[in-house]
Amino acid sequence: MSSHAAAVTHQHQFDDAAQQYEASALGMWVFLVTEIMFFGGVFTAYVAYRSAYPEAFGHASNHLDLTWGGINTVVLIGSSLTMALAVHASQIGKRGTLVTCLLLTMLLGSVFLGIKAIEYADKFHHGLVPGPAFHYQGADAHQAELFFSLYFAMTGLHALHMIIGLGGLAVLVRQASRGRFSPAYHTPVELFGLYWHFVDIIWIFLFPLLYLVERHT
Amino acid sequence: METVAPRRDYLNADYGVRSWLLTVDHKRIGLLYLGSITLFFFLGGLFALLIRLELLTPGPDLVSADTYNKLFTMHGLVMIFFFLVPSIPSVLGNFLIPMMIGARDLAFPRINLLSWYVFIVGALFTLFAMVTGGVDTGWTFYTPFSTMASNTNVIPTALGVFITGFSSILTGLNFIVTIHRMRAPGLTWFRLPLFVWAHYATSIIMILGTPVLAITILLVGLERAFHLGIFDPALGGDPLLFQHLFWFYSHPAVYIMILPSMGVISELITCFSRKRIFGYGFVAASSLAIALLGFLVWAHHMFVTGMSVYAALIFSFLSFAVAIPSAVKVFNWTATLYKGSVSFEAPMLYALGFIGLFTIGGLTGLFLATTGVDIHVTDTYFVVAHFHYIMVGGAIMGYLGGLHFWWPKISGRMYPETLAKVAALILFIGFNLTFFPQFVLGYLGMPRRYHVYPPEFQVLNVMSTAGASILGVGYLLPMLYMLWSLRYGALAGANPWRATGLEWTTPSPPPTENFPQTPVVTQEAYDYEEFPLQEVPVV
Amino acid sequence: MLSNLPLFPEQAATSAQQVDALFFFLVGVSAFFATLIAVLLVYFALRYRRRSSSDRPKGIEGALGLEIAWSLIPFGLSMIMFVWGARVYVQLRQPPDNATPVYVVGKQWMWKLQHLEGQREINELHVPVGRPIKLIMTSEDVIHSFYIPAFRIKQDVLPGRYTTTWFEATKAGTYHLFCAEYCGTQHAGMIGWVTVMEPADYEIWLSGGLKKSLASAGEDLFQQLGCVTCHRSDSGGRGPALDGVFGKTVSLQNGATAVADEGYLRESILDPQAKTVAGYQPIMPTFKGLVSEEQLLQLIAYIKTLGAPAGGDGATRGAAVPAAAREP
Amino acid sequence: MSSAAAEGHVSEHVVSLKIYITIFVTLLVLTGVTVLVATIDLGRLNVIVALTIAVTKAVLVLLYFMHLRYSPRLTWLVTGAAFAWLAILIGLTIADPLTRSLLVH
Repeated sequence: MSSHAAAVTHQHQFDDAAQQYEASALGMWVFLVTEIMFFGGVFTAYVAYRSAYPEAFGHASNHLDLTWGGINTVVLIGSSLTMALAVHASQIGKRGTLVTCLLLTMLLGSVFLGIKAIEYADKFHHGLVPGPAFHYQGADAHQAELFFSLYFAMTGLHALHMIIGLGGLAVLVRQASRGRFSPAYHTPVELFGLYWHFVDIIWIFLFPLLYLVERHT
Repeated sequence: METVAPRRDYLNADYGVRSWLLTVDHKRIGLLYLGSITLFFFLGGLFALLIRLELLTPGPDLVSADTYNKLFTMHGLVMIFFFLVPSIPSVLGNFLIPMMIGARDLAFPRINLLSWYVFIVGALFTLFAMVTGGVDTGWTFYTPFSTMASNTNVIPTALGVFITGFSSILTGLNFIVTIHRMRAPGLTWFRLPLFVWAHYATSIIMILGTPVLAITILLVGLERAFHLGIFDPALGGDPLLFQHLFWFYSHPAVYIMILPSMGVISELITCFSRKRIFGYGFVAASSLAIALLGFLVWAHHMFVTGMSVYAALIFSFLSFAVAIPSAVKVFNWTATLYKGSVSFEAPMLYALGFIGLFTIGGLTGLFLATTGVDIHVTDTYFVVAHFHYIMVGGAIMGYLGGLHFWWPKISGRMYPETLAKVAALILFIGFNLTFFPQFVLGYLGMPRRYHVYPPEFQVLNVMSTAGASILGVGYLLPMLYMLWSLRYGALAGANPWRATGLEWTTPSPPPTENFPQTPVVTQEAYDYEEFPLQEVPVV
Repeated sequence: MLSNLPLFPEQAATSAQQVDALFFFLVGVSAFFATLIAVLLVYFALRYRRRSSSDRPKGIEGALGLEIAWSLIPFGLSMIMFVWGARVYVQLRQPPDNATPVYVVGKQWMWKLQHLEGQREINELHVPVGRPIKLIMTSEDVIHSFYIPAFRIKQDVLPGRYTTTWFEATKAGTYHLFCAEYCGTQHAGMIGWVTVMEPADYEIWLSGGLKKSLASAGEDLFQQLGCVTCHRSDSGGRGPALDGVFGKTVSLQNGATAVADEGYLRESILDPQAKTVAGYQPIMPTFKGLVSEEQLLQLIAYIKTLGAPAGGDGATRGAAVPAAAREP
Repeated sequence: MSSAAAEGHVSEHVVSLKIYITIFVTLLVLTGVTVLVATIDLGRLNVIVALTIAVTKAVLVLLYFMHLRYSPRLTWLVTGAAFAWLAILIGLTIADPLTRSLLVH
């Protein structure tokens, strides 16, 4: 038995560390299922309204900034890569690489939120925030307001998940730098990775659905 | 067999408020839930009482129209989100699932405690909304009434429901992982008690349905708070979209309430006829079938909304399909009695009552699935009667039956048997007197959520109110004698019913770790043939 | 006391007969199964009650044949219910072509009804026996539901959309009209009466008072709002001519087509750019906020009369021809 | 690796760095493609292409970044159930508005 093995404790309700790991992993996947259904509600609203008002959605979508959206997609995919590398580092026990990768993921996540904030500010500035101040130049202003309601609901929920993710990353960085993780025990890193990639997947759908409608016109 | 020196069990393992509020023991958390939902049950019951009193006469005499609207809204909210949805899963499921599968606890004990705190926080939001003026949207929150017209506390209530939803999600998640990963050696899927199967199916619904309610309610809150216009008809929003999203959860939620009850009934019927369940595989599979099909039928709540005729017919067809697994269960329970050795202890009376009332509730559901008849009876007292037969006659009868059955395990004491039988009888009579007249009222055309009504409906309403007062007594009794039994009840012993199932192999009340050592299962469930009554030691 | 205890609602429309027949079938099937279960439960419970604690009943695993039987037989019965119910439902949802329209606007907490001939009612509806009546309904605020128990019809009334239902009364009398979808404080007060009259009485009622027909009220609006300056019948206007447009399929700018029904006309007045007709500029201003729901219905009633041949066929279009001309 | 790892997670799979980088590059390329395609008028195909690319990207992230490819069958089942129920939610909901104006004969 190496010194690592002694560190692999398990909670009293489990028979061994393997059972604990399997239960935790299953728990995380089941949690992600609830997240999919949670976002599923707004996606349903989106599908219903886009199929009802395709042109209005096309026009409204052209008010979003494709450049920022594109950059953000790349940033988020990059953060998924650094997160995957963090899991990899934890699996092979490279503490320094693990901390670096987690910090990089945090950095990229913050860049994403920063860009999102710029975009939001721009929408406020141009009166594209739903409500009494909504001021939209163009046809189908009402349906465009519907589009922007969905835009803010979907990206807002997504950004909220990013913020929660950044909090999780901060905890992981702290634990990792204290040497909590080893090749034998790094379940939190791995399961958090699942969450982070899930948030990435949501964006992978949000990007074409919100930014790329009728871009050819 | 009780010794003089008090045995260590989960109740006396530790003392003080902290030991309860910070406990991670699934049994203690089950009791925390028991206490909280009992409070909510009587709060919701109080609202019901006021509703029934107002409806005693056709005119507006006891409360104002606004107050009445808030009363039925809060009755629905409290009973559904703060009593029925958590009832059996969070109390009996929490207490029993680890013991039934031979585990020391649920997979995630701290998440289990968290789910109770989340429940309480959600409940406090809702209570806050109630004491600061109440809410009048109906528990259904239909837009655009909830988003644009109502002047009441919609946002805090919506937040309360939203938060409580996460409690349900966490419970479901915990059960699924526990049932998959924590079963004792030898306990294969087809040796699981049907109670566990039912909770597995229930958990699936909690996991897949509740998040959709959460987002829908959140969008309503955002629309009120920030004018996000997702359901706003003025922007071209579809008011029916809200209803689709709402019922995607809220129809399967009915199965969250009734499936655990069905699980309880399977345990009771077998134990009190000393016989293996008839068609184990079919009863188990029907739980899963209900969970699956239950997600495909929601728009039968919407046949008169102006939804697509085609879609209505699809949903009607699927609604009939979900009736079959329910029927299969009823037939199998009935067949279990055949050539059994049937006795009539109080839990069995609840179980028999359940089958009767659930059968009526289920059959009247067919009327609502039939599009042509639904047009007339939807949104009338016919619907009110139907879902009370399912949710009160079904779910609550099952809950009380289960509570009586496992009370000796939970408390270590027996409740007074005669009183319990009397209570079961009072409940059965009171229930039918309350709700059967409402079927007639509904077909006559009395709409639901009416504070005043035409005088020709009065006699039936008086019958209903009279029944409700009997029902109220029936619910107070068990609470009183169960509290009494905590101190004065006879000691129960490990297995007073001489039932099969791992939970009965450990002392009552069980020790904190449930079993001295992990049990190994070698038998099928309900192996009563190998476990006859006669060897019962006199307690 | 029993005289105060009604057990069954009055049947006053063709729809009520259809629904009730199906209802009785359902009651029959339900009663059979409820009795079957009850009898079996009681019989088994008594016949196999525990006689001694030494009873050792044999376990019975189950029986596949039984399981299949009690799955398939109920399923078969439920399919009869489904098909029968669907036939009734489809019929109740789709008004016949020759139905006379009555326009309904629901608002918190009253029903406002307009007849083609110009009669306007609040919380009351007068209709003749034996003529199919089509209700075209919308709401000014929240969702309501138009419910006449004696006819067994109910239809939600939605803001921003038209929904329809129809009935053919069979018996003169006065019947309850309820709002069946919870709509706020006075939901229970949003009630009224439907008076079914013999045709001759109905004609007398109709001719009472000098009313401007719905279509001619719409025509006035058409002038006042300036619609006429663009929608000229000589096709030279900036907007499409509206003669005979109702019920036609029109080509839209985006290449799609739309049927010019009530819903389309409503949308085109309130939200002109949503579905602009091909060949025209999207220059029409919105009339949202300028016309009420009732005025909208008047405009639509007028547009329906445009270009419709006078007499018989006009009635099917809902034109405002004299009532007498519509008697079969 | 020592017995510790064996005692820890038996089912866990270490994915090579090369695969991670390949997936990352593929995701970037697909992002570029989806932006480019969006600027070409393909009529209805635009939506289909955009969603196909998004689904492909999501599947790549699931399989490799989230290790689904190396996960037990139960994880596949759980993931599959999520997407099946999402399809039920979206499909049956919009079945209503999409067929609302149709009549039954």
